[in-house]
Formats: sequence, structure tokens, C-alpha cells
Amino acid sequence: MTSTGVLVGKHFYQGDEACAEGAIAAGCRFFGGYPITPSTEIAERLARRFPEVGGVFIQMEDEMGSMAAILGASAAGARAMTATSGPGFSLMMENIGLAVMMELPCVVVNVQRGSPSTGLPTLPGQSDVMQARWGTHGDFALAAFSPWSPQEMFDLTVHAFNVADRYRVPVLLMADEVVGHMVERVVVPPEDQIPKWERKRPDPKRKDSFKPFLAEDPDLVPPLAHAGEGYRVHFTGLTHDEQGYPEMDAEIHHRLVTRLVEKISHNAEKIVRTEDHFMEDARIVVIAYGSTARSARRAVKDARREGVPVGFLRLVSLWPFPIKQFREIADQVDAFIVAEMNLGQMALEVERHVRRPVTGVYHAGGAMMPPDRILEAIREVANRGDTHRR
Amino acid sequence: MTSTGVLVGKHFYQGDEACAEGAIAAGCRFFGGYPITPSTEIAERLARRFPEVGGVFIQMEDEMGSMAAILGASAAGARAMTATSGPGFSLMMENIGLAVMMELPCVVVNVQRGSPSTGLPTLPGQSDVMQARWGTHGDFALAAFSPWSPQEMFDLTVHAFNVADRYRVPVLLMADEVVGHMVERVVVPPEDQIPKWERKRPDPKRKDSFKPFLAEDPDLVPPLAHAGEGYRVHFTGLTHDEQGYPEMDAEIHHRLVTRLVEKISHNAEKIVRTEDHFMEDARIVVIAYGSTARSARRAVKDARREGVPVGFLRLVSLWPFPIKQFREIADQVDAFIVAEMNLGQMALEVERHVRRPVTGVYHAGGAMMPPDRILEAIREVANRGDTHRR
Amino acid sequence: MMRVFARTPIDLVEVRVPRGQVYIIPERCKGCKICIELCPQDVLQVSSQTNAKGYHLPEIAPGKDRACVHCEFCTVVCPEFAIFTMEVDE
Amino acid sequence: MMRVFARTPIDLVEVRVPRGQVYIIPERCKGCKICIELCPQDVLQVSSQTNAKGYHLPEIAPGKDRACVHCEFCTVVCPEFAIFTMEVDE
Amino acid sequence: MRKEIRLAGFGGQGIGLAGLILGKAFSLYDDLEAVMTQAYGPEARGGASSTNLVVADRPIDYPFVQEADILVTLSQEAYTRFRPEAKPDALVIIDEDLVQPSSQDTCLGIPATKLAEDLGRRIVANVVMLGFFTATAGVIKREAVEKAIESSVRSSVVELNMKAFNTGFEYAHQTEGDL
Amino acid sequence: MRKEIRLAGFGGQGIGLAGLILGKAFSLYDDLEAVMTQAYGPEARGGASSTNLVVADRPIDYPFVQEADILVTLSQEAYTRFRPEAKPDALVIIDEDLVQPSSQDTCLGIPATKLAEDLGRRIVANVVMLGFFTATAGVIKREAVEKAIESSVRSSVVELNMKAFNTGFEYAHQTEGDL
Amino acid sequence: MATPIVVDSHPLDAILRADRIPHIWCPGCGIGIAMRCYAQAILDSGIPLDNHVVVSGIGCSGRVAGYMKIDSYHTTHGRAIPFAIGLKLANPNLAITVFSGDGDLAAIGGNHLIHAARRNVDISVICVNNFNYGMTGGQLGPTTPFGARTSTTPYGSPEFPFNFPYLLAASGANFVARWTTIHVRHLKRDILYMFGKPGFSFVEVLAPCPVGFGKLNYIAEGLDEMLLYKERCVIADGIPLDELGIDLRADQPIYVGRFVDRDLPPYKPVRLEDIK
Amino acid sequence: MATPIVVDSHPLDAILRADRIPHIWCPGCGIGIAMRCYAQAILDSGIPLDNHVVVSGIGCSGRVAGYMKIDSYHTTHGRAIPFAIGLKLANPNLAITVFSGDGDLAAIGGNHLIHAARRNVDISVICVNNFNYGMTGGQLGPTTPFGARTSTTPYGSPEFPFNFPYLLAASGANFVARWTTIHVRHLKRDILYMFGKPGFSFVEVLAPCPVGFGKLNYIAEGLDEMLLYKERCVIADGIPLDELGIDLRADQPIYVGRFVDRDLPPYKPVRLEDIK
Ligand SMILES: Cc1ncc(C[n+]2csc(CCOP(=O)(O)OP(=O)(O)O)c2C)c(N)n1
Ligand SMILES: Cc1ncc(C[n+]2csc(CCOP(=O)(O)OP(=O)(O)O)c2C)c(N)n1
Ligand code: SF4
Ligand code: SF4
Ligand code: SF4
Ligand code: SF4
Repeated sequence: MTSTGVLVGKHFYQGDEACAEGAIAAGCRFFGGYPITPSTEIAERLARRFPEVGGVFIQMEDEMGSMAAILGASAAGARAMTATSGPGFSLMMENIGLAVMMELPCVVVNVQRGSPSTGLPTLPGQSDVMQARWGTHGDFALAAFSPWSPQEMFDLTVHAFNVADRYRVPVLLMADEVVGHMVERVVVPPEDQIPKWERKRPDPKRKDSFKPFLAEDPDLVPPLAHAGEGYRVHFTGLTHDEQGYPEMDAEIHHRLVTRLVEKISHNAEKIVRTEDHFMEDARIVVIAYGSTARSARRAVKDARREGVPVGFLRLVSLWPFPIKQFREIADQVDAFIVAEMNLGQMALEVERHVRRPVTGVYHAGGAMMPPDRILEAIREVANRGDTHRR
Repeated sequence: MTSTGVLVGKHFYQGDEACAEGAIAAGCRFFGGYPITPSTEIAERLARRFPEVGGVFIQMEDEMGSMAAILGASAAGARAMTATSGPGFSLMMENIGLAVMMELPCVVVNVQRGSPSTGLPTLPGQSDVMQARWGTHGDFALAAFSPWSPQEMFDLTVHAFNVADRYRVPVLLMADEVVGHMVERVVVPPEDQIPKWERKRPDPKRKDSFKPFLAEDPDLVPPLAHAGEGYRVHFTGLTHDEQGYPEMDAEIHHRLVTRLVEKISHNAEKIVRTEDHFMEDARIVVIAYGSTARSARRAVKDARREGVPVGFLRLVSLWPFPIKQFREIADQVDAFIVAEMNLGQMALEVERHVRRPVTGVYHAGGAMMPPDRILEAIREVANRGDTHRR
Repeated sequence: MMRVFARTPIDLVEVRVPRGQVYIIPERCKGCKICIELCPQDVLQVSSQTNAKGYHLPEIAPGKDRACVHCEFCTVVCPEFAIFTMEVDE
Repeated sequence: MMRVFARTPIDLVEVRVPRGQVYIIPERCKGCKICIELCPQDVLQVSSQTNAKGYHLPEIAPGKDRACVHCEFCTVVCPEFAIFTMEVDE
Repeated sequence: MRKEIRLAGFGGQGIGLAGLILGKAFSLYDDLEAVMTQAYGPEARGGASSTNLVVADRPIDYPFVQEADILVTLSQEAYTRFRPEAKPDALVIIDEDLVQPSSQDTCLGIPATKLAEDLGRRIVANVVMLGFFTATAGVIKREAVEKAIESSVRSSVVELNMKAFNTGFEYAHQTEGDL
Repeated sequence: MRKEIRLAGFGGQGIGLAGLILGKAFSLYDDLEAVMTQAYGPEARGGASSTNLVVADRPIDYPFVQEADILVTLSQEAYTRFRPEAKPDALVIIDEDLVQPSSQDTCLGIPATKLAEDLGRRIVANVVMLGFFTATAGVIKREAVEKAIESSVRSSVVELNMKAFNTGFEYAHQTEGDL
Repeated sequence: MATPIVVDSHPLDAILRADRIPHIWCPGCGIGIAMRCYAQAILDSGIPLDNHVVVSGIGCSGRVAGYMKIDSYHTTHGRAIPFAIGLKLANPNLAITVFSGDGDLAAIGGNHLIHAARRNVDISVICVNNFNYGMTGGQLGPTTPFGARTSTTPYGSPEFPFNFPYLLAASGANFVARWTTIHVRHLKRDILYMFGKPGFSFVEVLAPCPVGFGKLNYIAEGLDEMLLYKERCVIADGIPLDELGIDLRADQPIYVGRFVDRDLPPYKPVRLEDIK
Repeated sequence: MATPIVVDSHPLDAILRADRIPHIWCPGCGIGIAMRCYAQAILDSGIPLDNHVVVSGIGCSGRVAGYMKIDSYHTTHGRAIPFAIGLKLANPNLAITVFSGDGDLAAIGGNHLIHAARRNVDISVICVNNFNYGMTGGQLGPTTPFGARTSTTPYGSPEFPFNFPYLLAASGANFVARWTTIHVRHLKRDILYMFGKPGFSFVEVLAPCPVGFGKLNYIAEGLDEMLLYKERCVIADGIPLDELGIDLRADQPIYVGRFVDRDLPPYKPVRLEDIK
């Protein structure tokens, strides 16, 4: 263990554990949460680890409280996180909106299970990905990532904190039960190799003229002053002006909300991550994310072996949607296949951005997508020549 | 007042009042709610009116409680409703998912205000329409309507109850502050002219073999047994079999969730409502809903006067999306304009269903869309000949 | 199959110690031993036999064949609805 | 413009009844009359004058020009931060 | 025909009720379309209050008053704030004891509050004003407004309100020469 | 190379720990890829418990065991339930005192629980079994498993576990003639 | 004869969903005992079975709704009480029992609990207090004793637990009792009493959760906790409410009994005829 | 001289956002008085202004955060307390005060209130009790007296209100007091006391809401309610907690005072050094 408590080296971690360790490595020192399967192991690991590294672990009375507590901690300067699954995620929605409006960085992990409602608590799902985009009321933008391995549970947790702090935005880690519960090798790099994007901070010499919601830089992100630093800031969930004062005015509202959305869309390239394989000569592209991407890669490899010119594009980030990446391939490819553990969610977004037919390989959840189902779809699409949507 | 308390005749009602009266006319006799601007007048009117007509009005301690209470009342056989606005709507999401999973009919009114977060409590918005579609975790389907007048606050409230009961689904009335607070003539028809779709009920002679979640009819809707009727039903938010018993099984889950989604998509034609004007020769079509549709109609009329061949399609229902209506016109028209009081939400759906360019006229909220902004967009699109998206 | 019925009220007039017969539904038992330890007459003991899940069921202790007084304590404390007694008409 | 400052502690050694001067920020007053009715010395009364919003301000009642003892009750009960007194050095 | 009418005054003067009565008169007891809107703000109460009506002989799309054709004001603050937003040639009606119009402005005045006080209830100044409005604006029939009053106030005060309405209506006719 | 290994037994037999040790041995102390998964159900505890490992010499996409190449069972229920899901020609290792294999099945047996009891701690039957597995399955180096044990159990019981491992390992070699 | 007579059904199977038994609870778990008392009280109540309704939230205790062969609603976590309120107010003939865990009712559901008590809504609540969240694997709950170990307090809990009788008395409940799974006869009696009692009534049932709580706190088996209750419980009359806190692990009496029994009028929705 | 001297700023403007005053509250509303006491207590506290933080929820009372010139957080409805907990635990040097309404803190926020009291988190809560929801136009609140009229109980409330001191004592708070807006000196004193008191402290401030509550309940003006408090309040020592219910409209004493003042250890997150 290093002086800051990071367990550098090779480990055999459960995805949930890796997420907790990623948080510690990212400097997260506040966790407020409420247990829920299959994310509970994140809380349990942090309950054990935080006392060692000087972090605050508090189990709140519910998910509204968890979300509010991490925002308070963030306002006081901490990197703060919570973890949950579908039902708790739904309950966090209102205060995710508060995070957006107050521009308070935080990380929310959703280890997705079979849904809707209580659904299949111990079994996987990927059906909260549209909720991640639209779940709170109002227009907003945030970032969401989808790990496909325990290693990525670690890496993307670090990235999530970085994006959150850099853009003052809540960041969602949309894992699924397969990835959360599987155990695999995780390499924790030495601390100096863990990327750290700092929060932009105000100039202490300009305390009196400081406007907490004035974004002077082209990235549209205002510096963040923490409680107790003497800036005498006001934060509100009401529509506010650059000083942070409530203003009941449609134009101020439009300007504020537009900036909140554009600070993500304009910086999308720095936030977005995708990964592709076998794309050089691909005529068909399979798109997947999270645990389903593991099945997809296997299916693509199998299909390649059968000679099908199929490529594989993995969405590491879900939101903002990697529009640029899609634009680049949209016209080179004949057909798209989207595999996901839901009844077709990211596929809707793909459809809007490509002009080619999109075939969905869907399952409502409860079990990891079998690679064979994707392989079959690839064969079908390849044989059809012209494709149509199921 | 009729014997059942319906105030037949012509009235000058606020939209919120009309909604309350619509609920009474529909036979709603249970309201559980929590005050929030700009929906509070619905609760206030029902608090005054329900004691006259034998309805139960209860102000709950929060929106989670409100939602749960109306589901309980629905399970006991009542037509039940709640009303809220953005922040409360976000808090209701988890139990809206329960309503979906338990297939308990209910009506949730969201009088939308400027959002996200606390936003602009007294000013209008339309930015919760995607949340209506995706706000709870998991795959699901429900119905959502968008009234453009106090009269429609009445009419669509009645329709909402009918759809809810007929399809055992939560139905959302997605009003906005303009429509909720404006006062206009509302005609309450004689009771025998108020349409009433009944809940499908089980056969009392087959109590012992009754399976509360077995949909034998092609509409995919199982009959609903109420508490106290002797069917000894079990309802759960967990994935369940046709008996209602929890089953942790991916295939049962897939079958259940697929049915829940398809009972709406397969019956969409009976649920969906749209209205169109000037469509015969239209080359450009303006799409709008709620109060924005009033601005849009004015803009379209003005443009027609200028000789622009523009038509107007109003989304009376938002969800399920009127795919069929769009398919019909998708190829006859050169360009689409979507006007909405948000940064582009239903426009995304329109984009997926038409092959022509879609121009958005957006405003984040806080004031009703000025007709001139839409008129300008019509002129621009008409002049451009070829159009591109802002 | 056994008939299913509700408990009938005790006749309070005639005071006598009833004798009981212990019944068990083996596949329900999870071997928690609560019935065994809490039986006021020590009628039961852990059997060396297991059910399909591997749980050790209660059995009648040696010499206790007629010791059950039908106090029904095992019935009410068994968390599994696995054991109960019935009054023996003698 | 008036200087802004925090309240300074009272000198507790010298016991005397201080005399006060009433100050008002007219545009803050909402005419609630709380200061008027709760002043222990009845120093204030409702004025017939209104501020821009139409609220009737408090004014010094006739003959009460030197009656304020700087007890500061009006200061602490005014919900509007509109009225306060300052000790007069005589 | 589309007419935009704004009634404005001080919180507590019954501006909302006046608008409601007028709206009913147009839309229930005459053959016109009418929409009423009010401004909602975070301040619970106090300050200038206004009620807005759009009246037309065909369905009304845009329900808000943009440039009032008729402006009725019962307070100085309301006059000062809303006069500039009305049409330059709007019909402006004022409570002449409470409002001092700008010198360029030609207004119709009535001492509505005083007249109401004469009737014993200052609170019916709004209805006095309605009577005067009905008589002078020429946009709505007397009977329609009367019916609207009847259906809008508690039965115990219908008579008082009718009297107030009549007082305002008659005041207009008495002073007709001046108009 | 892709090998699917399933360890199964009764709740409380330390099946999870055995899987973890084996997974670590493969992925941290040998040069292989390994993924471990477990079945989660609503039942908190009790009944058959299994831990599954997929091992390969390249990245593993699909992490679940579909048809086990190696099945290790420490209870009859586990054997009965999981034998049919394993490959017909799978290597099946059993605690020969607790499992009665079907007559067609050829298994490798070890009295792991009894050997553990002989060491004074029934609870290390899992590690005895690991020793036997290591010696017989030929998929993992002895040193790798030993290192994994060292890094997985509390330091106070490392020695005991090493002894247990050795016991199982040696048992295989003693009985080599029979294999 | 050395074994009991083997049969395949139980006298209470009439109101159990016997096809779903064995249930999912762990060996030695106390929930089944509490459910049994509830089932027996229903049979003894004289209220037609069709009028009994059970509402649960999420948790091991919440699974009771799935095992009772009466109308049963297994709602979302924490929302059993407001769901029950909806049922009761929409059909006042129903005898509504909320059966759920302490985490469900007092952690995420705490707000509904105190407000239902304040309003004095006519429902009965059976709260299984097993000092932790069993279902999710033994985390800190609002009843976990100060210093106790759970999976989220591996070094001991830094929080004080609720004292249910005190909290509910302060909130406004009409009836509050506490028993344990060894007080089966008292427990059944008081459940029966709640059925007849207008207003909000609440019974706390201390129950072993050997797997979630016991094993980390030296009460490894359900049986051990049963014996502990037998030994340490004291039926308390007149003990001040603020002294009713519990620490299973401490060497102190555990007070059980009826702590509140009063007759404030139950909640009634407003009806015009009641006013005029 | 018949008018006071006209000036344009107030001695307290130093810690007010004077540019935002006049505030939005109605004439005669009591929130401003309670805020004044808080502001004065801050100045008197000796704690650097930079270390004072105010957290509010939504409601008229919640607007206080926007008027105090200290670090201030105007959160979502009901969530001020958990937000404050996050602030406090992440930076224990801060003096955190939650200033909000009774609806915010005890209706939608009720769960956080009782759990924060249970944990005894070291924050101070100032709760303005005006017997209704002012901001949304005068609806029933969790403190509305039985029978009182509000916009959602036009025929009188069918619900009993909470008794805050009792509820908070039962939940675990270290300090609970009640004052009214006429008890400005006591109120300021006790706010100051809370700043120095470890653990969860709570002061209830009865305050007029003439527009939302008063006018429907024959207390039409803020002043009337101030006079009513002057007349009917009794500083209560030793009154049992369960007798501290309030009905403004009834002809009964209204008890004010300090009701709980104890020294349970405040919540501390687990640190390894504290254990070893
Ligand atoms: C909104 C939500 N949050 C969290 C959970 C996860 N969860 C299920 S049961 C439970 C706790 C149950 O504890 P308790 O009520 O004490 O019941 P027990 O299992 O101990 O009987 C939790 C946290 C959930 N299902 N829903
Ligand atoms: C989630 C949510 N529900 C409802 C509201 C509407 N709302 C705003 S303030 C308020 C009540 C405020 O009452 P209280 O806390 O007593 O404060 P007061 O206004 O009386 O000072 C309500 C219900 C909201 N903003 N958010
Ligand atoms: S109490 Fe029941 S489950 Fe436990 S051992 Fe006895 S029969 Fe088996
Ligand atoms: S107390 Fe303040 S607001 Fe009220 S009348 Fe006096 S100065 Fe004006
Ligand atoms: S985890 Fe605890 S509460 Fe749940 S079934 Fe097992 S013993 Fe019972
Ligand atoms: S509504 Fe009530 S609480 Fe709100 S500002 Fe007005 S008087 Fe104060």
C-alpha cells in the first residue's frame, strides 16, 4: 500500500471491488450510499478500505440522502461517489438534476440488473442506459461510461472522476451485474501513472469579484469554489445568473441550460471513448458495450473466422454519444448490428446517426447475451446482403 | 351537479381545475399527492371537490408516498391519480416502474415547468417529455398525452383513465404551466357522453384457476382482480410468472417485459391521438404539442397567409409515438419543423421516423414559445428549399 | 395426501394433558434445531439422517415415543412450517 | 451612503439608559406594523406616507422624538431589515 | 376580431376576480372566445398584480396579452408599469383617485374605490370598475357581465355586487358628455 | 487453450475461496488469463454452491462456464446437479466420501474432508482438494497455487493451509498408480 | 417409533402458498416464525380471509407477501406503508397488514412510517427487526446496535439505532408492542389485537438473522438467538419509553411488551356528510 | 423630527446579500425575523464567517440561503440535511446550519431529519414552523393543527401534527428547543448555543405566515400572530415531551423553551486510528 493507500500491482478483483479501488486511486474520499444488489460490494469494500485511507464512508437512510450527501461533500471539496442499481438509480434522479444545475462533480455507479422495478436483483441487465440520458426532469447533459471488465471498472472509475471534476458534471458508471460480479486480473498502476484532471479553481486574489457560475473559458466550465474558502458562494437548483442568484427569467434560463448542455457536447471529444477492432475492411459493424461487448467480440471473431467482413465497435462511453465516430464510419459500412441486454436502447441512438439498416440483437436481461445469438445475427445480415430491422 | 358530482355544462376553468374535473368525470375517486407548483391547483380543487363526491383526497408526505398510495388504491379497485411537476415527477419514477410491473392502472399528471432541478417553478417548460419515456429504470412502455387547452386538460384526463384501465398501465398527462394555469371555456358533456373504458375483470367463476398475469387475449392485457375479491392474488415488482410468483429466470423475464412493452405498441392505434391541419398540399410540416402547439398553429396560419404550403401536425399523444402517422406523411413532405419548449426532445424521435431534414425551434423554457419564432423558421425552411438541421 | 385444516379451539372445560403425535414434512426442514432445543418435554433430537438438501431432521428421542404433550411449541417456532403435532385420541 | 458595520458590544460597566435614534430604509419596509406595535416605548406610529410599493412606513409618534431607549426591539423583530436604532452619544 | 385586455392593480383589489368575471362573460354568456392568464412569480403576494384577457371571435392560439388594446388600472404602480406595454392608442381606464396618468395620455377615469366605499364595501371597487368598463369599452353586453357576476360570487353578496356593477355602469352614462 | 473449471459443493465448504485461490494462481502467478464467476440467487445461503473459472492463454470474452472441462465436487447434490452440465469426457474430481458418482462416470476421488479432519480443521478440505486438483489436473503449476494461497488467507493460517495443500498434492502422488 | 410421521402438508398450508415452500429464508432465520404467528392470527381473527391483505416492501421479511395465500402486494423498497394506505382508504373493509423488515420500514421507509403513525391510519404493521439488512447480505441497518459489526461496518457501527417504541409513540401511533420470535403466543395475541384496534398499530418482532447479523456478532445460529431471547427478555410494564433501546450483544435485559395502547381517533378522509 | 433618519443600508448588511433585499417574503412573514436571529448569532459566534455555511431546502424558509452572505446551498426539497451531512463530514471545520421550513424538513425531508438525529450528526437545524407550506400557497403541512384550514384542507385538516420536540428526542437529537419570532433574544441565544453544541441540535421557530396559514385561520396579519405568541407562550420547564403539541388556534398555552439538552457522542466516521 502506498502512503495514500493505493494498492499498486496486480490483483484478482471482482468488478465491484475494482471500482472501489479505482475510486480510492482517483482520490475519492467520500462515499454515501445505500446497499443494493448487485452494487453492494462497492460499498462493502469502501467501508473496509476508507477507514484505512482517511476517507469518509457513510451509509445513508436512502438513495435521495446518498445523492444529496455526496453533493454536499463535493461542495466541500471532496471527490465523492455513490453506487446503486436500478431502483436506487431511479430514486437518485432528482438530485442528479441538482448536481447538473449546481455543477457539482460526483460519480454515480449503477451496476445494472434485470429491470424494470425490482426485476431480477441478482441478474444482469443493461436497460438503464436511456434513463442515464433522460432520467431527471429537464434538459441536461452528463457523461456515462460502460465498463466491460473489472480492469475497466477500475480505469473508468478513475476517468469518471476526472471527467466529473474537469467539467463539473455528474458522471455515471453504467456497469452491469456480469461485470460487477466477475473476478479477473486488475492491474493498478503506480500513482504517478494514474491520470488526474484537476477541478478548475477560482483565483483567490479575485475573491470579491468572483462569479461562481461565470464560464469565461471556451470550455464553458466555471471554476469551482469550495465551502469554507471565503468566496461566499450561493448555489441553488433554481435557475440562476452568473453570480448564482435565482432569476425567474426565460432568457437567463435558456442561456444557463444551453451552457450546461454545451459544456458537454463541445467537449465531447475529450470525454468520449470507443474501441474498435477489425474495422479496416468491415462491411458490417457490430456495436455493443459492457458485458455484452465481450459476447460481441467473441461473435465477431468467430464470424471473421467464417470469412464475414465484420468489424466491432465498442461503446466505452455511452453519453455523450460518440457521434463523430459514427459519422466517420456511417457511409463506409453496409449494415449495423447493435447487441444489448435490453429491448433496444442505444440502438435508437445508432439509428439516428447512421443511414444504414440497423439490426438489433436484444434481450430484456437476466443472463449475459450468448455470443451465438450475435453470431447468428451477423450471419443473417451477411447472407441477406440487404438488411432490415427486426 | 349530477348525482355523481359531475358539473355538466360550460365553465370557465383554469387548466388545472379542468384536469381535476376531468378526473371526477372519469370516476376517479382517489387522489394522493404532494403540492408542487404549477400543479397544486389540481390537488386544491380535488381537496374541495372530493368530499362532495365521496372521493378520497390525501396529501402524502412526499412523492414516493403519493405514487405508492395511488397504486394501493388502484389495487383496491379505485381510479386513482396524482399530480406533480418536474422535481416530484423525478421522485415518482421508481414507483412508476412498479405500476408498469404490477400492471396497475393510474394517472400521473405532470404540469411541466422550467427545468432541470428546481429551475423555474412558476414558468412553463416541456423538457420532461423524454423523461416520460425513459425515466424509470428498465425497459417499459406507457402512454403519455399532452393537452393544449383547459378543454383538453379535461378530455385527456378522461382518456388517460380509460387508457390506463384498458391496458393496465400508468398513463402520464404531460401538461405544461401555460396550459395548467390558463383559464378558458371548458364544456363538460353529459355523463353518458363521457367515454368510459372498463378494466378487464376476471371471471368470478374461475377464481381458483385464475392467473393474474396471464394474458389470454390478443391485446396482451390480463384481467385485473382487486384486493378483497377473493382471488388471493400476488403482485410483485420482481420478475414473475403468470401466477404472479417471483421467478429469477431470464426467459420468463424476457417474456414478461416483452409483453409489457408490446401490449402498448400493439395497441398503439387505439391509444395514440394526433390532429392535423392544412395537410392536403403541405410541403413543410410543423410539429408541436402542448401550449407550443398553440403558437405553432398561429405561425402556420400566418405562413399560409403568406402563401407557404405548410401543414401542422399536433401530437396529442406523445407516447407511444405516432409512428404510423409519420410513416404516412414521411415521404410526401420536404421538410419538418419541430417546435418545443426544450432543447430538442420529441424532435429526436421525429428524426428517427422521417427521412427528411428536421429543423428544430427550441427554447429551454420559462416562457411560451413566441409564434414569430416558428414563423421565422417556416420562412427560412421555405426559402432554403433544401433544409438542414440547426 | 394429508387433509389440510385450521386449528380447532381447545375445549377448556375438560382439563387434561393431551398426548401428541409429531408430524414432519421432511423436505421443508432446514435443520435449525429450534424445535429440538425448545421442546419443553425434550421429545426431539437431531437425527443422523439428512433430507435431500443435506439437512439433519429432528427425530423422536429414545424413550420419548409417548412424551409429546401436544403443547404445539415446535409447531409455532418452526420457521419452516415443517413440523407440527396433532392430538392423539386415546 | 451609510457605512456598513457589525453591532459593537455594549459596555456593561456603565449602567445608563441609552437614548436611541431610529433609522429606516424605506424601500425595504412592507408596512407590517410589527415594529410599531411591539415597541415598548410606543415610539412609532403608522405614517400616512407610502413607499414606492405603496406600504405605509413607521414614523416617530408625536412627542416621542427623544423617547427611543435603543432597546433594539424594533431592529430585531423587523422581518425586513428595514429599521434599526443607533445609540446617540450625548 | 382579437382584443387584448389587461386589468391591473394592487394585491387585494380583486383584480383576479374581475378578470374571471369578465372572462366568463365573454366565453360563457356571450359568443366569444376568451382566455385569461395571470403572472405567477416567486413572491407569494404584494406588489403589482395583473390579469390578462384575450378575446376573439375565433379560437385563440396565443393566449397572452402582448400589447393591450384596453388597459384598466387601479393603482399607480400598475399604471406606471403596464401603460408602456399597452398600445399607444389603447383605451386606458383608471381609478382616477389612485392613478395620475401621464400628461400625454388620455384616459377614462372613475373614482371606483370611492364609489365602492360609498356602497359600504371598498372591496367591490373591482366590480364598480367592471360596470364602468362594460359601459365604456363597448366590447361586452351588460347582461353577460351580470350573469357572470351572479355565477361567480357567493349568493349572499350577489346583490351588493350587482349594485356595484350598476354604480359603475351608471357613472359612465352620467358622465357621458365628458367622454 | 480455453479450459472451463467448476468447483461445487455445499454452502460453507469454502468453494468460493478455493475458486479465488485458483483464479489468482492462474492470472497472477502464472501467465494465463482467468475469470471467476459465481451464481447469485435470492436465497441468501444454503443449497449447492458453485464457483466457476474460465482459463485461457488469450483474453477471455465469454466468462461463463458452459460445459466444464474439469468438475470438482464436494457434495452429492453438487455432483448430481452439475455433472450433466459438464463435458461427457470432463475430468471429474470428487470427495470420495461425500459423493457417489454414477456408475458410468470415471472420477478421481480423494477423501478431502477426512484428510482435512486429520489435519484438525475440517474447513481446509477445500485446500486439500486444491492440492489434489493441482497434482492431477495438470493445468497449473504448484508454485502458483502456493503463492495464491499465501496471498489469500490470513497469515495465521498460512501454514495450516500449506499443509492441507501438500496433503492433497501428495495424496495424488501416493495413489498415482491408481490413476 | 423413532421418527415423526412423515406427511406432505401442514395445517397452515390453507393460507400459505404451499407450492412455494420451502421458502428462501436461511436455516434458523426468524421470519418464518413471525409469519406463522401472523398466519395463525388471521385464522383466529374471524375476519374473512378474503378481506385480509398483506403488503410488504423489499427484503427477506418482505418476502412474506409472497408466501401468504391472501391478497398480497410485494411493493418497492420502503413503500409498503403508503401502498397500504391507498388500499385501506380505497376499501375500508380490508384488514391491511404491512409485514416487512426494519430496514424497509425505518431506513428507506422511515418517512412513511412516522407520517402514517402521525395520521393514525388504520393499518397494522409487523416489523421484523433482525438488526441488519438481511436480503442484501448483512449491512448496517437503522436498528444495528452501536459498535456491532456488519458488512458495511466491519470495524463496528458508529451509529445509534432507533428505539422503535419511543419513535412511534412520539410520532402518534395508537398501539406499539415488541416481542421476539420466542414470544410466539404473545406475538400472535398482539397481532390479533391489532386487527381489532382502530388506528395505526405496530409490533416489532426481534428475530434472528444468523447469516446476516448473527455470525459477525457471536450469535452464530438462529437457535442461539432464540435462547438469548429466552434468557434476557423481560416483559416490561411502565419502563419509560426512552429506556427501550436494545443491544443484543450487551449483557442487559431486553424489554418486550405492550408499550403504547391508546385511542386517538384514526385517520378519516374528509367527507362532506361528516362536516355538515 | 417625525420620521426616522432615512438610510440605505442596515448594520447586518455585512452578512446579508443586501443587493437581493427587499426579499420575497410577504408583509408580516416571520422568516425574516428568524433569519435575523441567525445572522446575529453568526456575528456573535466568534467563528470566522468563512466557516459558517447555511444549507436550505425548498420553501419560503428555504430562501434564507439566498440572502445570507456566507457560503450557502439552496438544495432540493427535503434534502438540506443530507447535503449538510456531506459538507460537514467532508470538512469538519465548517459550522453547518440547516435553515428550512417544517414542510421541507419534516414532510418530504422527514426521513433525513430522524436519521440525522439518530446518528447525532454535528449540524444545527433551524426549522421555521409556520403550520403550512407557505411557498406553494398554503397547503396542509405536517405541523398543521388538527381541524385547521389550508388550501388542501378547506373543510379542516383530518390529520394530527407532529410534536417536534418529542419526535426529535425520540430520534436521538442532542439539543431541541422551541421559540417563536417574538422570542428573538432566546432564539438568538439558542442558535449561538447550537453552534457550540456537538451533535445534532434543532430549534423550532414558530413564525407567522399570514398569507398561507393566518388568513384562513383567523390570524390575518403577522402582527396578530406575534401578539398571540406574546400572550400565550409559556416557557416550559419539565413539561413532559408528549404534552408539547401545539394548536395556534386553540385557547391553550404554547410551550416554548429548551426541551432536550444532552451529550450523546456525535457521529464520527470510522477511522482506523480511532480503533487501534
Ligand atoms: C430503492 C432500493 N434500494 C435498495 C434496495 C436493496 N435492498 C433490498 S432489501 C434491502 C434491505 C432489507 O432490509 P430489511 O428491511 O431490514 O429486511 P431483511 O432483509 O433484514 O428482512 C435493501 C437495502 C432496493 N431493493 N431498492
Ligand atoms: C420534490 C418537490 N416536491 C414539491 C415541491 C414544491 N414545494 C416547494 S416548497 C414546498 C413546501 C414548503 O413548505 P415549508 O418547508 O413548510 O416552507 P415554507 O414555504 O412554509 O417556509 C413544496 C411542497 C418541490 N419544490 N419539490
Ligand atoms: S424447527 Fe423446523 S426447520 Fe428447524 S429443525 Fe425443527 S423441523 Fe427442522
Ligand atoms: S417591522 Fe419593518 S417592515 Fe414592518 S413596519 Fe416596521 S420597518 Fe416596516
Ligand atoms: S439473510 Fe437473515 S433475514 Fe434473510 S433469510 Fe437469511 S437469516 Fe433470514
Ligand atoms: S407565504 Fe407565508 S411563509 Fe411564505 S413569504 Fe408569505 S408569509 Fe412568509
